[in-house]
Amino acid sequence: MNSLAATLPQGTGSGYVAAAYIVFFAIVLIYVAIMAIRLSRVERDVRELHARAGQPPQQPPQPAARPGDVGEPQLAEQPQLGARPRRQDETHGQTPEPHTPVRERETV
Amino acid sequence: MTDNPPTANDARRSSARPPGLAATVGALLGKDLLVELRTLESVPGMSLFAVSTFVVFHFALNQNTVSGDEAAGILWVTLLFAAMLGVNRLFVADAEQGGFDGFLLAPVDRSAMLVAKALALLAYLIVLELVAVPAFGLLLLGSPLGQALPGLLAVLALADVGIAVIGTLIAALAVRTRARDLLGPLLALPLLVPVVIGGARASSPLLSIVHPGGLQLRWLGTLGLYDLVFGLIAYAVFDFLLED
Amino acid sequence: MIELDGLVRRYGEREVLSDVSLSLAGGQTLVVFGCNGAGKTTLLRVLATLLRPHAGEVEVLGCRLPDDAWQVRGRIGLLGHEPLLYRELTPRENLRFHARLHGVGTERVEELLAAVGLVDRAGEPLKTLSRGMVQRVAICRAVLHDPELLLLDEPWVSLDPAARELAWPLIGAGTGPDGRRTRVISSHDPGGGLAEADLVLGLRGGRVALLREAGSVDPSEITELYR
Amino acid sequence: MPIGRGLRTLSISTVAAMGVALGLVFFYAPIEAEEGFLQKIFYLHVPLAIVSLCGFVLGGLMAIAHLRTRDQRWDLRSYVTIHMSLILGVVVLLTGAIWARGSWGHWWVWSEPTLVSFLIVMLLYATYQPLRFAIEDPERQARYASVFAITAGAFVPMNFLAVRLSSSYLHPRVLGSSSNLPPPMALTFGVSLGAMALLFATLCSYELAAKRTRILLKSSSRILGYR
Repeated sequence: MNSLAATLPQGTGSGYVAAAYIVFFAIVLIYVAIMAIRLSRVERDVRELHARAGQPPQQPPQPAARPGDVGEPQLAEQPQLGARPRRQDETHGQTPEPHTPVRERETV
Repeated sequence: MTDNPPTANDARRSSARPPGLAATVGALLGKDLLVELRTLESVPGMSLFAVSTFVVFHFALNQNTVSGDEAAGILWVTLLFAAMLGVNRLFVADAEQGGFDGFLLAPVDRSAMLVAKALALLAYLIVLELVAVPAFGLLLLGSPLGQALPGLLAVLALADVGIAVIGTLIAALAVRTRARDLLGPLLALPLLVPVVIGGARASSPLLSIVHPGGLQLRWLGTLGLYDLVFGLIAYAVFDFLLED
Repeated sequence: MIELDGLVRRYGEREVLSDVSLSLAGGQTLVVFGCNGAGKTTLLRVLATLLRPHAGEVEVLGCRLPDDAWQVRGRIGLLGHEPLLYRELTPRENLRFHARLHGVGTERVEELLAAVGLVDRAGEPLKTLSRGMVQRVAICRAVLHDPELLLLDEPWVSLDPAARELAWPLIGAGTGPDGRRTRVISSHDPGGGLAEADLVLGLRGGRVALLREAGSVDPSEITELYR
Repeated sequence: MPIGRGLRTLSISTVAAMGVALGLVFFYAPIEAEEGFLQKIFYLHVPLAIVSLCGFVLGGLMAIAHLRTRDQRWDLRSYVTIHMSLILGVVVLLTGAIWARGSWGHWWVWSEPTLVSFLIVMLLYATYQPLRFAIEDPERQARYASVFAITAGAFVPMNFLAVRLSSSYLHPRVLGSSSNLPPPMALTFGVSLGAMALLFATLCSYELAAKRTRILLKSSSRILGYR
């Protein structure tokens, strides 16, 4: 900031004015950039969901998707099966509900 | 092994009625003071911390005596930080040993917890000041403490109420979080800036050698307003910290 | 005494209890089975008014939760995993504190201390007592105000047989006001507690997996819950 | 839950208002006699400060709505409002420092009570997010955050009062009051304030839409059985 202010004409204070407005727009832009990164993450998740929606659902509590939704075959070709067996473990294994919050009791 | 299982008779049942606010506050406060007397976890630590801080200030500032703004500043910073120690410990026993649940199961007004804990903290602060203020007078203060004392007591009383109220609210807010030791002071210090402003500005002329002055009412007014506003707010929101 | 209809309690988005419905008459004992994390403790804490139900109808002792929770507080006793006692205080001080909160006289404290055989140790800080003794004090705390509904969360865990025998007259069947205390007991031990039950509830993943009169429940069905 | 409804109108009007405001600031508003061109920072710094402080107070009001209704959406709104006020608050502090440097040659001046108060408020609100992240139970997180937001919202005016009282002398130039501005400056200031308020509203609804989308996405994954 110092160097920025120094490069601009001092007498009128225009350097400071420019710096202030630049700071303002820079921070708003940084915010927008962060939101863009987050948006791309959301997009990736939606794609993943979309790809999975094409597969016949394992244990659908609700209808998973309409059959017409299969689009994006290049993504659907590689179904992330990693999550499926884990789900089976969850429902039929020793511990039906591994995520149950023991925490809840402790923290209350 | 047991002959007569003690079941309560009807007479006792009818006599068992929910205690009022004052009785509940009394029970909670008595319990807190008893625990503190037994463990001596808060008050001795706070007092010792305050005296040590005065010594640190002596060396850090390289001054044998202070007065005026400087004296007021040192006194209030020390008291505030010492109070933080008490705030951090205030609800720990209740959170860790399940006293919250025990209290929540009882048919009592939940605001009693706020009142009792604020009174307990107030008691800790008073004991702290009984040690710290004379120690300050002995160790650092350039002007005679005696003449400043009546005014100082009024300022301390008003500021203590504010610290006790905000300290209790913040302690309850922080105690059931991770990193509560850090969050407590981080939350409480900015919130207590008005108390420091009021307390330090009001006591500065009292502790001054060059321009000794009396008590300025506007600072007492500020402190009083602060106590009132945050007392009401704490009363309104405290219940939400207890329920689940 | 207890009426649940579609009780739901969530932790964040996930349902810890989903659609739990049951009805328990006064004076009866409900034993809740299920492995760790099946929702037993949550159910007991909802009944104790410590957790708000998120959906469904909950009626305890004729009062709807959470709206009328203040009316049932003081008529419920809870014996949980934690004793809810202060370690620095003695059994007598702890119980007197709770007695004051419940508006109960101090003679009741002495009576209970005698009943669980702790008169000798009643003046020593709780932290110097053994786990079993602390549990006995916790039992006294739970029944101090002679609650109409007693909620016991795995009550046998830290009690040896002698202590059980001492505690039995306080929390066993047929105690309480008019000998008609309603009880809800949770157990994560397939063997324990069935003899106590009038009604058996089996929870699996927060859902009702078994709900029948105790007489018609075969122990193997309970063992099945823990698989 | 309408996602992003009105976001387009809001965005367009924000851009338009911003353009008009900048045009007025640099081409319409007269150069101030004492400070010269430097005074243009006024049209950025002060409206932002006002909007940011109003956001903090608004967050507190939304928190009241959350505690009264137990509707988690109010907590989300309160969270987003405070979050956005914090971001704009950083700009306020930076532009304030730049202005102070240009005007007095120091990056920070304690004689400017508004700026000092603002710093204290920012220090307080900086703990809002750490507080949220330190609580795991989502429901309690929302409740505790609301308690904080209400307390802090009331603290904002209280703090300004105390700090203003404490500044012993009147600072040389009005850095917060727009009362005796000449009409062209007042107009510019008003338009700037409107533009900043619109910007704030846009960013808030943008963030809110993003947050809701992520929540929806998460719960869709859960409903479909992928998580």
